[in-house]
Amino acid sequence: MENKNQDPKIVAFVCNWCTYTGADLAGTSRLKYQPNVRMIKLPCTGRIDPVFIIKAFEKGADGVLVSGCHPGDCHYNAGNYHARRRWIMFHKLLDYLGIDESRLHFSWVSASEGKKFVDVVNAFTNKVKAKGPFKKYENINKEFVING
Amino acid sequence: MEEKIISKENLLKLCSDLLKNNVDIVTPGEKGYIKIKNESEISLNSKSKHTKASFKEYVFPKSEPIIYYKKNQSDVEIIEPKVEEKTTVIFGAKPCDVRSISILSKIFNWDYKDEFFNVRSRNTVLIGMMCEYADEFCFCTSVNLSPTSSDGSDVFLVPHDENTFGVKIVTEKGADLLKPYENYLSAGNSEKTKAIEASVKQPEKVFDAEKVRQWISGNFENDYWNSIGKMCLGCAQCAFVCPVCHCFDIVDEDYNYYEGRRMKNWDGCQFDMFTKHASGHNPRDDQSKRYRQRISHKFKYYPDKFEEILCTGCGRCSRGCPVTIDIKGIVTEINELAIK
Amino acid sequence: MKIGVFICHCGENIGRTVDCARVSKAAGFFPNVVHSVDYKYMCSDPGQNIIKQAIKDLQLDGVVVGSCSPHMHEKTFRKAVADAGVNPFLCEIANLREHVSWVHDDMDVATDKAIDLVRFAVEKVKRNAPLKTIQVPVTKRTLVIGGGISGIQAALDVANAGYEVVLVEKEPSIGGHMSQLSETFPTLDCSQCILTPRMVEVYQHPKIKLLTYSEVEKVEGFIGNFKVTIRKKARKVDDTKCTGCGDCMQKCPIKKKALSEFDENLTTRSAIYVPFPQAVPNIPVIDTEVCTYFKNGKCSMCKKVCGRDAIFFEQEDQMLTEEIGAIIVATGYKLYTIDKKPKNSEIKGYGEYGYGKYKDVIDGLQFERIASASGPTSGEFKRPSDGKEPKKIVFIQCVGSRDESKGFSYCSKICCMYTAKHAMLYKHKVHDGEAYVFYMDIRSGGKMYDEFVRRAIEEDGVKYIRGRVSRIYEENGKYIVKGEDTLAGVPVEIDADMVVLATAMIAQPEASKLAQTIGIPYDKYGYFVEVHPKLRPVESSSGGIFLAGACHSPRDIPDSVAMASAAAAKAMVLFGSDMLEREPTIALVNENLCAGCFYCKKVCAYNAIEVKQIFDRQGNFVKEVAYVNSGLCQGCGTCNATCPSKSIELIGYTDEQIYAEIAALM
Amino acid sequence: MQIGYYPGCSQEGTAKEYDKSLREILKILNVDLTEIDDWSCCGATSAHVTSHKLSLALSARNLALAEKQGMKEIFAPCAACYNRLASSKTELQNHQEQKYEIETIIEEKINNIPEIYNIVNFFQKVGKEKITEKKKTDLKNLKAACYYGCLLVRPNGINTDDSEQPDSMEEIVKATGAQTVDWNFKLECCGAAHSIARTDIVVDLSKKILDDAQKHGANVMIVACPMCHSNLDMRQKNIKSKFSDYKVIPVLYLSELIGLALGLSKKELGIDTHFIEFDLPIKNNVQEEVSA
Amino acid sequence: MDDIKTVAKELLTSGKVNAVIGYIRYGNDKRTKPFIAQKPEDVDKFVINNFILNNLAVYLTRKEVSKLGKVAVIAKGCDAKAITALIQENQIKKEDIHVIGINCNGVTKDFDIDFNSENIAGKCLNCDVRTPKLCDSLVGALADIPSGEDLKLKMIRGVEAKNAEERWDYFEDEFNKCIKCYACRQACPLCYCEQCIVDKSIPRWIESSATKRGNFSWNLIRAFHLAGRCIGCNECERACPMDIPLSLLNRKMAMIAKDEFNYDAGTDMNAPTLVGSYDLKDNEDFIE
Repeated sequence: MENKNQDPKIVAFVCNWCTYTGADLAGTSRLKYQPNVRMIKLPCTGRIDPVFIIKAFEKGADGVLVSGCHPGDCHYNAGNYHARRRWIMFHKLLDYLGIDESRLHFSWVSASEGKKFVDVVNAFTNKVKAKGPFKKYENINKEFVING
Repeated sequence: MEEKIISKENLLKLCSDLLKNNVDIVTPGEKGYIKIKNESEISLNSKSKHTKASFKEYVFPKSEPIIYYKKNQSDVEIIEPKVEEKTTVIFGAKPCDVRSISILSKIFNWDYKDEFFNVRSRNTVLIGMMCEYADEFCFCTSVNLSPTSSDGSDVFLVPHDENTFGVKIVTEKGADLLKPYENYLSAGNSEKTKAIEASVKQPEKVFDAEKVRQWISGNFENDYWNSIGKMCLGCAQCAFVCPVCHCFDIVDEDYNYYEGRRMKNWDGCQFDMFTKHASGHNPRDDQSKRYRQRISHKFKYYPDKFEEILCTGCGRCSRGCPVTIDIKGIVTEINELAIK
Repeated sequence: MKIGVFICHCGENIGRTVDCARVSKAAGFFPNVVHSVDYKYMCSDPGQNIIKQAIKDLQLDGVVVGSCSPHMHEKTFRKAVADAGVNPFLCEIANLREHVSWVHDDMDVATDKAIDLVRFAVEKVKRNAPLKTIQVPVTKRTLVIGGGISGIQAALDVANAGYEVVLVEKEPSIGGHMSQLSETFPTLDCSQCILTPRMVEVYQHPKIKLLTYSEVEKVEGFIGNFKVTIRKKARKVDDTKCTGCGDCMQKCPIKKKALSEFDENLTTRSAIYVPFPQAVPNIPVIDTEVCTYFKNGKCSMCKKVCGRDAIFFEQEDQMLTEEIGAIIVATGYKLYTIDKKPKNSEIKGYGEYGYGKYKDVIDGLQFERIASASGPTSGEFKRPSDGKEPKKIVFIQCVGSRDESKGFSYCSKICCMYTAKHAMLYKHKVHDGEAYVFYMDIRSGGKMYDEFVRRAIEEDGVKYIRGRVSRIYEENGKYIVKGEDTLAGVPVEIDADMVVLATAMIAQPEASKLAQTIGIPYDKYGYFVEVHPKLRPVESSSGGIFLAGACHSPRDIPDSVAMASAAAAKAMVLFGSDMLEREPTIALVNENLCAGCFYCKKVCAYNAIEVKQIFDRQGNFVKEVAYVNSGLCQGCGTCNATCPSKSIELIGYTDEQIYAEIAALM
Repeated sequence: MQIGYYPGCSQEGTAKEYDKSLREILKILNVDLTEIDDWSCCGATSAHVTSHKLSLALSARNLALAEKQGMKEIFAPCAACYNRLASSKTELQNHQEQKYEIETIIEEKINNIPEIYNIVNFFQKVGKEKITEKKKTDLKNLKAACYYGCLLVRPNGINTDDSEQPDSMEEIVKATGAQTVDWNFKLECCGAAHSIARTDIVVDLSKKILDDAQKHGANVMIVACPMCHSNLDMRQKNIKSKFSDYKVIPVLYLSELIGLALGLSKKELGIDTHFIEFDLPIKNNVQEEVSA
Repeated sequence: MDDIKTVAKELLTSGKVNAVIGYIRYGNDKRTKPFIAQKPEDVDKFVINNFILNNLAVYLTRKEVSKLGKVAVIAKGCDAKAITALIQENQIKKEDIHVIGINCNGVTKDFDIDFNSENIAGKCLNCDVRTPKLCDSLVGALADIPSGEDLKLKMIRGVEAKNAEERWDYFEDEFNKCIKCYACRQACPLCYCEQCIVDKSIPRWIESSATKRGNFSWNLIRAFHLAGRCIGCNECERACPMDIPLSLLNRKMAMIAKDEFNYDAGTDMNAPTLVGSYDLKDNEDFIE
């Protein structure tokens, strides 16, 4: 079928200037990595609202990857610092609510770190693969699915 | 109306049998009306305080899908959900709560027949129980109900003592439910029941609903509404815990890229969003107007249309109000304004 | 909406691992997609024509191209779309090469991923708004902040190109640190001799408005259109009347109380003073902290002796506003004061070296003054404590630099050179003197630099010891310097007459405050940060603000001058056109919903959020809401993510668009 | 106030008077010390020149015991013990891998390592105002040279005080009413364990320290380490015999100085066991015992 | 307790304020309700006791109240924190309000129950603002208050001790009770948005349905939006008709803010807010 080898589903929220470009570099360097990640390009990690992550899980993501410029490298001066502060609060909240920490991964990948991008994607894909489908979230998603 | 007696022991057996026969039993519990798994959870206490929320959600769920849809390139396929036909017994509800179903039936069968509600209410058997609780927020007598009223119940229980209950079989539906379990019942003692009912302390009647209705008719712009609107925080817990508030909102939710559902969700008239138009205009743009709507709907518009007061006097809305806005007090004040 | 999808094979680059036909077929079934094709080279002229033709034939109003990275050809396709009459911002790219075909092997899997990416792009483009690039006019005036050698160079370059310059210097005179130096490495030419003419040139330049003793108070606006508020501090001297005759200074009864900043506290000055004789402008200021008149109103000697009636005690700070198009920041550096723990810093300092405790333990700038012919000793080597000629001097390099535990981890870059120069100058004058230099290693990259150091060692006999000094203490009028010679592997003790510490160059203490005022980033040390370390080294990430000199990082005079000229060139590039074009990706506030918490303002790195007051039709104040200055907004979207009610949206990356992309995840 | 106590070997041997004086003054200052049950040697210098892992394990074991016994803070009066415990703490906290390995070796889990105090930190914690409050003897004629030795504030980063130019001990000493002198060799090496094998080295090094203190006007040395004390106190006789013009100077533990301030007698503080006999220019408000 | 009446009366008679928001007794003597006094004689009904549960700061951002002009508000220490936070977030201006602080002797968990060591509200245990930090006048005297057990903290510790799966199950059950009445939001002094994100329909980030999914997102995002802002008045939890232990979220977030950033919400009206500022040294050991 169409969905061969597409599990787990992973959504990545990345910034345009570092991680997206880093992924471009992985491409130009012809580095191979696992195909599960679907990337959504944003101008800056500062643009990443925690509701994106929640929505991704609601839409059936088994893992969410968040990545942007290293501290100090932000194209917009401080977007990643603000993002980092939000993430600190957010990832601790998710952990407390019982969302397995290994399903949400934060990383800094610069435009020159094609190799790191590949490593991050592969390691995270393997981790989520090992965890299997996100059953807990699937359960709350499945309430009131088509029963007609 | 036939009357019987049942011992506590047999009552539990009855419940146990019902559960075995795949009947859902809902009963007032610590945390509201709950669906029980075991007969020992059943509530037999006529002196208990009202649960925070009513059992409304068992006939009118807080959220339910009313349509499923599937999109393809140019077309949308609609799938209608089916409500399961399954008997639910609401056991030990107070007379004020029991009354809610018949009040709600009117709106849900007025021009459009709401099948979601009707299937559920058709399959619901109401076993009411006399109420011996009355606090400062109770006012069932003022809305023409009483703690001993079996009106609306299919079966009505009156505790004779700790271990015996008088059983009034009020409707056919009630009789049908009990028929297989006749051997648990013994001959009734209506004299005792009457005596006990007579001894129950009734909340004082504090207003005349008709006077209130008339006052509201002429006082749409009265300054009185402002004094309440100022204090109200605009939360809708009052509507959500109310046994007869029935407003709902309809929203579409996508399930995935191609599929989704249309949900019917409880709504409350105290929300700013409740009447907000797509244009941005809001006819009820402050809390006074919204609170006026709440009182007017309950004590004028609904009575005008259905000859029923949209209130059972249970006092839930006031007991739980974070800023203690007391509907009983307000309507009493309106009553006084009406007399003046 | 009618969307066309165009899948590019990129020759074999995409086509080899992605079944492009399957992708275009699948995309054809997406809602709103009315046309979907694949082609060998979409970016080629025939490829672009396919898109243009489809737009015309099918009245497409949205285009998705599945091709290489948007960083590669987004502009190309947007232009093609625009040529066909559709707004260029209604074109989205799905990255099927860098993110799919080049990184995956399995054709089925890669094709599935490609289909997903195209779906994302389709969903996004459906919600794209037709946008217009923003045009902003340019004010062709430059503000230079800082009147050291970098600021002077930048100001002269811009002014000589014919554009007006406002040069702001916070001290009473321009000249900066360079004016304090004795001689400069590696040529040993006199610092003041080469600097003074340039200072005068600035002063006399018809295009330069010189504001000394002034500070930048506020910067509003954006590239090409800054409005700058400058505080002209009260000199208490009317600069229109003063002729700089110096009578006031001669007669000022306060001679000993104030330490001379210019002489690095080695001498004193009067209460009314010019920092140094060659100061530009040669107009004194009154130090109101020490002046008796300002303390108790008793003396007014200067006023009495002034023939021009230029003393003006009542003078107050003046606020000036200037319309500016480009800003060059050249605020320079400071020397690390090592005697005490700097405020608000984790730097521990070097108490064990006794700076501040022992008079003859001095820093590099103090040594410059002693070595300078115009300095307190007229260039003769005399030690501060007793005026005797030091026969043995120990120089210690890297005090505070390259030392993470006690100072800063960076290299201050110039100390190796100036220490060699110091030792050399000393040896040239005191032939029987001994000069020791403790160093970590010698960093003398630069034209004729290493030769210079070698000369100090080989010709002038300066003794270099590779090692660190652990402690300095006084014993019988000598300073016992204890250290280690790591090459010999032995501890050393030197009984020196004088010790010179090459302390770290650090950012100006007020640098971070200034950075916040003008809205440019700074690093953890307080140095300003460039946009790109390689390719855009003199631009700050705020448009129209450029960096020059040691405010960016430790650097020497030639580097500073080069950077200043580069910054000047950048400003002039900006002035080359009358209008500026900017990307329309900016934030927009929904004023109805905005609750005015101003979290957006708090997180905005560009001061782009302003407070706007909303009034009803009767003119009653309703509320305060956020307002985005489109000239300043750079489009990062941090405000959008921070806004709890989503009342501010980043155009081009709206919540709706991102939601649609997430929802398109199957 | 209750604090865990890690006495270390010298408190029960060569530095008995240190221990004794501490216990006496803590009675007055109302501080209870709870000795870590089953503590073992900190490893001192011998361990870490032998094996880094051994030195960590020895300290880790003591820290784990303290944690297991519910101690949030522990006090190690000996500068060497303090140095070992505090350095190990930093290392265990910052190197997870190292920590796991050590946990396996000592068969104990380490989670929340207690706060570790040296004698100066300890009195900072107790509060110098408490000392001033209970002061009975006037020590203003004492001019103390505070000698930190090489271990008390090092390595850089484990202690709040400056590792090159410390002044925390001076603060405590001032609280007793004594004066302090500014001098050069607060951190200089006394020769330490060479005391027996190479007495000649120790004599030279110690003399430099003692001379500099006296040159800067000190009439008493204050130390915070049993090793320093033994070298500076015991070896003064050797110094005297080698340099005839050398003038001896009393060497007191910080705890002894505080004891004197609190009105305790020399005997109560164990000062009578020192090698250098001396009289101090102090006035005691309570009657000095005749025997002292 | 004449004090409060004197102060309030003086404020109204002198015209310094147009209204005073305070508490009056209602029903039995174990209940009060908020009341807005606009005439000097109205303040005679004011009471201060152990049943003044409401955080009146919530009224300061209501447009029905802001219409009244300058108002005075009675504030317990915790309520004053909310006012501080509102000033920090530009919702009110210090000069537009008059805070009548009260020396607070603790309140009950809920109405209709006695005030004693069992029923004392959790927030009152170890309270460090019994005398409000921010106030223009101060009334009442401090007295000893009963000590009690901090049950909510115990619950938080209990949840923390569970593993991820158990935590999820626990919160799923709790959130499942939610009926989306938004009483938590409306009772919260810091929920002042013109339009809540849950009411935003394009796009609908948080589903307004009271389904498991909608409830989970709502409660999660609500806790997140209050992160570093919640001042712990606990009004949300009290208002919740379904008894969802919301303080388990809000308080936990406050604990995280304290641990991570040493940040206490509502303590300094000039301080930068937690979100909205950053430190170069923010902990990032969870980021690879």
